[in-house]
Formats: sequence, structure tokens, C-alpha cells
Amino acid sequence: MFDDVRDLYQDVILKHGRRPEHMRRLASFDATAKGDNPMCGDRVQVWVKYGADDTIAETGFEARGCAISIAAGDLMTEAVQGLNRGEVGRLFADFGDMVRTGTCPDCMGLERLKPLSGVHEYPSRVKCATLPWHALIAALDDKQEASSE
Amino acid sequence: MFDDVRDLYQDVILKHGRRPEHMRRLASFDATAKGDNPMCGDRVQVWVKYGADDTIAETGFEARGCAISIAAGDLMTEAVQGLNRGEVGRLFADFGDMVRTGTCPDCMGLERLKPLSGVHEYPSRVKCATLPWHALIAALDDKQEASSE
Amino acid sequence: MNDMSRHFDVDTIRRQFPILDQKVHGKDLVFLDSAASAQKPRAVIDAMVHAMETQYANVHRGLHWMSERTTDAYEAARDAVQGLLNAADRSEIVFTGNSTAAINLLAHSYGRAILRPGQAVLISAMEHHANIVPWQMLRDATGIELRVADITDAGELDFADFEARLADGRVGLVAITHMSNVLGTYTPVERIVRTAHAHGARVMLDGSQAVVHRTVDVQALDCDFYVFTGHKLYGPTGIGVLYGKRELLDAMPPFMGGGDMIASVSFERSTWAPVPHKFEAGTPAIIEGIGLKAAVDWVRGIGFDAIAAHEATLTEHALARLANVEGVSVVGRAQDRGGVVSFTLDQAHAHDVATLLDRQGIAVRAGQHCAEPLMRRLGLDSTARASFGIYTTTQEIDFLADTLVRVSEFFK
Amino acid sequence: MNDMSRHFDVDTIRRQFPILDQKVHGKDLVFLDSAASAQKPRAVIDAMVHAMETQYANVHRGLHWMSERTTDAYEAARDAVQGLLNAADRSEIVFTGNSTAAINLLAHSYGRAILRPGQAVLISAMEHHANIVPWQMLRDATGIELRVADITDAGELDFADFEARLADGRVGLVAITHMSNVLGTYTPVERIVRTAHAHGARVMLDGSQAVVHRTVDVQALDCDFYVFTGHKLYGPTGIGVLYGKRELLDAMPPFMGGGDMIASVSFERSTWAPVPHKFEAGTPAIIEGIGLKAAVDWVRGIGFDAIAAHEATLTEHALARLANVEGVSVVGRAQDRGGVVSFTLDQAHAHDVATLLDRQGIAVRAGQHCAEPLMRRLGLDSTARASFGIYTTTQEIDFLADTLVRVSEFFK
Ligand SMILES: Cc1ncc(COP(=O)(O)O)c(C=O)c1O
Ligand SMILES: Cc1ncc(COP(=O)(O)O)c(C=O)c1O
Repeated sequence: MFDDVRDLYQDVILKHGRRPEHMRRLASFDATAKGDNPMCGDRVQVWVKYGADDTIAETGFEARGCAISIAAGDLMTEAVQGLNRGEVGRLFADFGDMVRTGTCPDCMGLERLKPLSGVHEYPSRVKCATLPWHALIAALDDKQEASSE
Repeated sequence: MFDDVRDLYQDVILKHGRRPEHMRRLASFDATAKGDNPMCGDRVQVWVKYGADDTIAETGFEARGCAISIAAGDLMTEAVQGLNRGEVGRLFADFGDMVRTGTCPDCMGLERLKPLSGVHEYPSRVKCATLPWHALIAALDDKQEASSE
Repeated sequence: MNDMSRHFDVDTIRRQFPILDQKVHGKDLVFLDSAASAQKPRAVIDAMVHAMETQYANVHRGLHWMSERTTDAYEAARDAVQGLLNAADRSEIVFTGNSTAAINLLAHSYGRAILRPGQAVLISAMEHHANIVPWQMLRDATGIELRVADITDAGELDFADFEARLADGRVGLVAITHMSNVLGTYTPVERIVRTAHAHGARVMLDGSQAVVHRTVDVQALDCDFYVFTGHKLYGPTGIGVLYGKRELLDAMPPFMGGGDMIASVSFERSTWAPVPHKFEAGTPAIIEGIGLKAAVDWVRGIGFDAIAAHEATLTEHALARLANVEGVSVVGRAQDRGGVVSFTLDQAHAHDVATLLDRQGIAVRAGQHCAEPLMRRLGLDSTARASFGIYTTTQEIDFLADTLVRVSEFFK
Repeated sequence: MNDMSRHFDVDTIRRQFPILDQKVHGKDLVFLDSAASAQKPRAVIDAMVHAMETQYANVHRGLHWMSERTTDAYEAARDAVQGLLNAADRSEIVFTGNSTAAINLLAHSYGRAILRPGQAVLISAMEHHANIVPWQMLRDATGIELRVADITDAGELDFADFEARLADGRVGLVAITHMSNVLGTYTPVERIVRTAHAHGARVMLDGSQAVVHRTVDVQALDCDFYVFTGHKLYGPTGIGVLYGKRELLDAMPPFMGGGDMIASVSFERSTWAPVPHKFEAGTPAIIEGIGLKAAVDWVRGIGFDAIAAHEATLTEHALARLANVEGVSVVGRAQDRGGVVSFTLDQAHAHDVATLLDRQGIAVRAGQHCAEPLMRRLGLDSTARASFGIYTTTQEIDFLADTLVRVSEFFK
């Protein structure tokens, strides 16, 4: 019945959406920020611990939201490991392109995030995929809250 | 070309509209009131002098407005001569019926005002015909201004 | 099958809604989002087209034929709404842009000019944002207090709490929904009005949802104000209604200024037209008024008895079917309720549910439904909501329930 | 015949307006009341019907196909208006109910929150009531001063007087028409903006009339706000536009509260959505937005160069013909003027003129045209007004002039 939504709800997404591996508050952290999508009720908080050279050593998140936003948060924590602020910004820009258009030909380092590319066919769900990123960027910029889009 | 407006612009109306006989401010008067139709810019003022038994001895009016409102004012001053407040009220009620519906089968004393019955085919002009009456009623009720409809 | 529904043939009704023939993702459209906005019957579309094709000009100010006829057609909408609400006088019907604009008009005009600092406005915990934010803005601008009557866990007005908040006599206005857009709950409006009046408070009812489903008689209710919005009543967007008792409207200052609402204008001082025009500044939503009249006539032609019976059947059916879908919890279990059913699914978030349903052609809403405080009160982030219209069938509800079973399997 | 008008075929245009085939009192309709409200081309009617028949649901909040598609169609109207005005950003386009609502929004939000007591708002003596009364209400509520720049006897802005009233630097906002709905006068908007800015004042232009007839480029003008109304631009009733520079809109508080304009709501405190949504409370005029986009696209498809050339021809023709009708006096003789011609007739009052013209099928307006102070300034009680649209022909103007000769004979 739902064959045509498999692009969106790929097994990876369902797995990460159902049993996120990084859904936790870090015991010790350097930065944290919240994100809110009040139109739909999604909420996320991200915690970051820095390692050497201001690169990200560890990330954790908590979210109340749909499978897409939880999977996006979970995959994000893996993808940003070891990156610095500038690198995260660039990765998010590429990721944004991908979830909006479905592809990102010149993008590097998106392999892990690729399962989310199906979101582009569901314009109203794009926000779900980007919400944890907005919160992460806010945390890295020492803000407490992601600005609403 | 304008045969079909002859019901509205009967010769009597054109005559009274062009050369009203009672268009004047009374030198001495007992009551006066203004009426205003701001949507279209019509303005009228009515002066009244009472005779015996609180009946109307004399009425004068000034108006800036269309042929209909001026003729209506002029014919009104003639029709209300000798009437008291109650009689004027009843006459105005009958007159109102006539200009809205075109006839007033059970009405008395409307002979003089009959030429205005053509107004009923022009709903937006009904106000022009009733404006001087509103001002007269206001004057008889010791108000300074007719309330807008 | 009762008497009503024998006369009510949903297939005949459906044929009057062109959009219901549309396919969505290759599937038949199953439109279960009427509480957000209803679809438009041919009668409404035709009335608007007829106006634009044969009889249109600006209203109220013209001496020419087109303007007079358009004015008549537009003002006939006021008569139609007067009839719909059984208002005592046509001048008690004020047209606005939607319910939200009607409540804002009231909050600005009645709120700032008639209510006094020290007084309070009392709303409930299950209001739509449209009936929260304007009062909040009034509070923040004037110091008028905003009180909130709680609801029970069943999703009904907590009447004891409501009455307690009226007790000190400082509530000047009760502004409360007639039917919740999330829970489907009808509020006990007769009792609300009686109690509020006994405590010296005026009452505004937000009828955005209720007016679509039942007969509303503002004189029998004795409410002071009533608002609704055209687009939920199968009418056009861009038009709403504020009903107010004549003496209250007379005492209120205008909200917006401009053409059509004045008696005279000079730079020093302007005077206002009598109600309802005092509150209708500028060129009105003429074509929308004409469409709204068509909607009101059409709905009344079917009759609220038949509509209510049909929707009661649908709602019972939906509650019964959803109760049998594993993992589905219906939110709210009010005794007196209408055709709006919010639910959650254990295995999946409301958004995921909505997306999967959509792929089968089923349109439901998911989220907070412009009622964030209610969601918080219920301890929920979001729900999915199926809402029924005059054109909804039990088969569509069956399809929803069957599909939900598959959705919950998908996410298991 | 110049280059423009060669491409512009009025017969082709007329065929797109179904209403122009109507008879009035058995005569062909000659609609010379477009400045009050314009007729609707097939493209606009079709766009609205198409939405209602095939693609309709509430916007912004839905996850389902119908809602997403309707949101796209509605938001495309914002892009269309951004293009029309050449605004820098789509978020600078705020939808309102009409021009009047747009000016009231500005008066409430900018007027009460940004202007300070001691500051003044400067309007002109030839404003429509929509651009007088809101400022008057602001003055009476807050003590902000209202100043009026005079006009010359020719019906142009008295620029020396305008500048003198700016001299003390206390004017916070200039709110002035871009084109008079009575005199047809265009105001020198570039110069107005430059001068106002030099004196520290922001500028709002009332483009209700102007936007129909010429290209408007808000960035080139550098005006701070610009308003217009859909129904005069061949679009639907029930929708208008406030353009504002982004940083100004960002700094302004919301006007009305409700759904769609919030970021989050709690009973204690709500936060606002970013512009433009902050100013768009409640369900928007969705179908009207879609119709407005069709109107904008249609008008731009014809092109303002062609429109302006056609209307200039009509206006010159009308002024020449009316000058030869005994007893007719045209009111206003501005150098830069558009297709609106007000006149009086010695022998008859404007109402009588309008009624007689109407019987020949000619629709003109008569009265004060929602500009009572201007009438007083001109020493007039009322005028008749013929106003031209894209579909007006020189033959229609000839018929007007010929009929006026007969009217004046009738009343002689
Ligand atoms: C110059 C001008 N400003 C404002 C308005 C008001 O437009 P609306 O009635 O659509 O709000 C009009 C038209 O009536 C107008 O001509
Ligand atoms: C209960 C209730 N009140 C108010 C509204 C606001 O209606 P509108 O958006 O048409 O102003 C709605 C619908 O959105 C509603 O359901």
C-alpha cells in the first residue's frame, strides 16, 4: 500500500526514527540550543561537546517530533562528528539543497545523510529534516534558540 | 432620448427643481434643522413658523442638491401647510411608502406629492426625496439635525 | 435510518462539489479537513461567477444600475446571515474578513472603549489562537486581565472553574468557543450565557465551527456577540461575520477608518455612519458576500436537522471504527460533540500519519491546530485530526480506519 | 497612432470581460466607473473557479496535497505582487482586505508603536477618506498631529506648502496619494519621497488608483510603504496589499492577532511569526489571492506602456470632447493626469446627470467620491466622474459627450 512513500521512509529513516542512537542529553557539554516548529509542534534540543581545535567531539539531542525529524537529528549527530563550525555550516547548506531538490551533485560528505533526500518530494516536511540542524547551528553560535524560518 | 425617465422627471418636478417657490430662509421662525446626505453631498435646511394650535403656518428651505431633492423640498413646504406635528408624521410615512413602492392606495392628501412617485424606480434616489422631510421632522422635534438613515 | 437521513442523499450532495472528483496521488480525494476549510458547492461558485460576469460594480455609492444591483446582491447577504443566526435586525450583522478579524474588531473596539482597566476577559483552555491572541494583545496594551477557564480531562468546559472565575464580578466579557476545532466539543452555550449574564459579563461566542453544524439562534441564546467565518460554511474565503446586539454595536467606536464607514469627514472631525456600516471600512468583500449568501441559502436549503443527523452518524461511526484500530487514541470524549475527531497513533507521530494518509488520497490535518495552549493542557505535542463535512461518507471513514491499520503496521 | 496602441487591440481586450456584453435598461453597458472598481477579465474569474473546483484547502498548516498545492498557489500571488511593485523581497508584501485595511494596519502598528507623541503625519488635501480617517483616529487616540498639505487650484499638490509643513522636522510619516481618484492628478512621488526623507519623514503612497495605470517600482521610488487594492486592478474584492521595507515591517508590532501570525502561543506570552505572516492573522483570502495573481499576470501581460498609452489617448479625447459640451466644466487640470475625469454641468446636479446617463447605459459616479474635504476645498458639493479602464473605447467617450449634450438640453 505504501510503496510510493519508500523514498521518504527508507528503512534507514524508519530505523533511526524508531530507535535513534544519539537521542540523549550529554552529561557534560559546551553548548546547547533549542529549536521549535510551533506550527506543527516539533521540538528539539541539541547538546555539543567540543574536542581539539574547536571541532565537535560529541553531540546528543532530544526531540519530540516525527520520524523524519528524529532520524534527521540522529543522522546529523553522526555526520558532524569531528567538524568545526565552518564545516558544519557548509554541510548544512549542502544538506538543505539536497532535501529541497533531491540531489546535490557537487556535494561531498553527504553519503550518510542521503537517505533523507526523499524529503524533497514532501515540501511541507523539509522543515522537519532541517529543524535539528537549525538547533545545532544555534548552539555552535552560542545562541539558546534557533530562529524560526 | 430620455422618454423613459419622464416618470421620474415629470414636468412638475423639473419646474420645482429649477425654480423652487419656497427656497428661502424665513426671516422669523420658530424652528429649524439641517439634513445631510454625505454620501452624495446633498444638504438641506428647513425653517418653520407655527400658527395657531401648533400647526405649521409657513415653511422655507434651502438646499444644495439634485432636482429631486429640491422639488421634494418645494412640494413638501406646500403640502405641510396647516398641519400639526402628528399630521406631518403621518403624511411623511405615507409619502415614504409612495416613493419606495410607487403607490399608496390608502393614502390621503398625497395628491400634491404624487409627481414624486416615479422615484420608486430609482432606489438610490429615494433618499433625495426624503431628505427635506427628515430635516422638517427634526425641526418639529426641536432637534438641530436630522439623524442619518 | 431515521427520518432525516432518508431525505439526505450524500451522493446528490457530493455531485454539487466539483472538487470531490479530483484525484490526489492518483487516488480518489478523501477530504477529511473540512474543519480547516470546507469545499465549495457549485451554487457558491456559480453565484460568484454570475456576479463577476453579469452584475458587478462597487457598492453603496453608485447611482447607476450596475452599482444598485450589486449593492442589492451584497446587502442580501446580510439578510441571509440575519436569517441564519435569527438576529433581530439586519444592522446587527457586520461583515469582516474572517472570524479572526471579527474577534480583533471586538477586542479593539469593545475591548478598548467599553471594558475598563480592572475588568477581565474570560476565555477557556480550548480556544483557537484567534480567540486567545487578540485578548492577550488587549491585556498587554491596556492592563485588562485575561482569565482562562479550565477544561476537564474529557475535554469539556470545567463549569465549576468557569463559574468560579466569574465570581468576583470583574469579568466584563466572556469570549468562548461554541465548538472546539480540536476536540469537537460543543460548549453549553445557553448555560454559559445565563451564568455570565448573572455575573454581569457580556458573552461572545466563537461559532467558527459550530455554525457549520447546527442551528444557531442568537436571540434564543441571548449571546451578545457571535462570530463565524465564511470559508468553513462552504462559502468563499475573505469574508467573516460579527453579530452584535444593536445597542452594544451602537455604543462601540469604529475599528478601522475609511470610506463607507463615515457620515461626514472634515480634517477636524469626522462622524460615523450608523451600524453596521460604521464597522465596514472601505470597499467590502462584495463578490465574497454574494458567495456567502449562496452558501447560507444552500446550507439552509438542506437544513441543519439533516446536516446534524448526517454528521452525528459519521461521528459515531468514526469513533466506533477508530476504537478498533490498535494504537489509536481519540483525544477528547465530550458528551455533546460534533464531527471533528482528533487522535494519536502509538507507533507514529501525527505528521508521519498525515503523510502516509495523504499518499492514499486522505486529507487530514496534523499538528497543534492553532490551539497550542490546549495541546499543552492535554500533554500532547500534536494530533492528527479528521473532520467531516456535509459531503463526507461512512465509506470514507471506513477507508480512513482501514488505512490507519496499515499505517500502524508500517511504523511497527 | 503610436507604436504602443498598434499592439493594443481594445476589441480583443473587451472580449475577455464577459460583463461588457450586458445590457442596462436595454442599452449597451458603457462602464465609466472603473476608478470605483474595475470589471474582471476571464483570466481572473477562471483562476478563482479553477481553485474552487480543483485545488482548494486551507493554507500554511496542512501536510496534505490539497493544502500544499493551495499554499503554493496562494504564495505565488505574493511573488506576483513582488514582481508588480519590484519589491526587493517577497516578505515585504503583506496581504490585507483592501487599501483601507492596509492603511489602518499602518496607522495602528506604525502609528502607535513607532511614531511618538509630538510627531506628525502629513497628508494632502486631495486624499480619499481611506487616507484621512485612519490618521484622524490615530491623532484622536494618541495626540500625534495631523497636517494637511494644500493643493493648487489646478488640483496639483502645492509643493511649497508641502515642503513648508515638513520644515520643522516633526513629521514622522507622509501619507499621500499617488493618484487622485477625483481629479486624476498624479502626485510627484519621486520628489515627495526625496523631500520627505530629507526632512526625516517616512513615506507611504496610496497607490489604489496609480497602480492600475502605470509601472510602479518601489525600489526606484524608494518609498517606505505602498498600498493598493485588488478590485481596482481587475482583481477580486476582499484583497489588498501593504508593501513595506523589510526593516520597517520587522520593527512593527502586529495589528491583529490569531492563527497564522504567531510563532508560539501560551496564555502568558505569545511570539510572532516573521513578516509577512506577522501581519496576516487568520485564514487569508486564499481564493482572492489566487485571483489577484491572475489579475497581475494578465495586466503585466498587456504591459503598462500599452495601458498608459491607451489611457492617455482616452483621457485626451475625453478632455477635448467635454470641453465642447456647453455647460460642462472639468474639475482639475493637472499637467500629469490619468484616466479619471470629474465634471459638473451648469444646468443639472451631478445626481440628475448620473441618472440620465444611466438610462442610456452609461455608468458614471456622482457625489463626493469619498473625498469630502477635497470637495470642500474645491467649493463643490458633488461632481460626476467618468473613469476609464483598459477596456474603455473612444466611441464610449463620444457617446458620453453626445449624451451630455442631450442631458443639458433636458434640464435647460
Ligand atoms: C485613492 C484611493 N485610496 C483608497 C481607496 C480605498 O480602496 P478600498 O475601498 O478598496 O479600500 C480608493 C478607492 O476607493 C481610492 O481611490
Ligand atoms: C474555533 C475557531 N475559531 C476561529 C477560527 C479562525 O477562523 P479564520 O481563520 O477563518 O479567521 C477557526 C478556524 O481556523 C476555528 O476553528
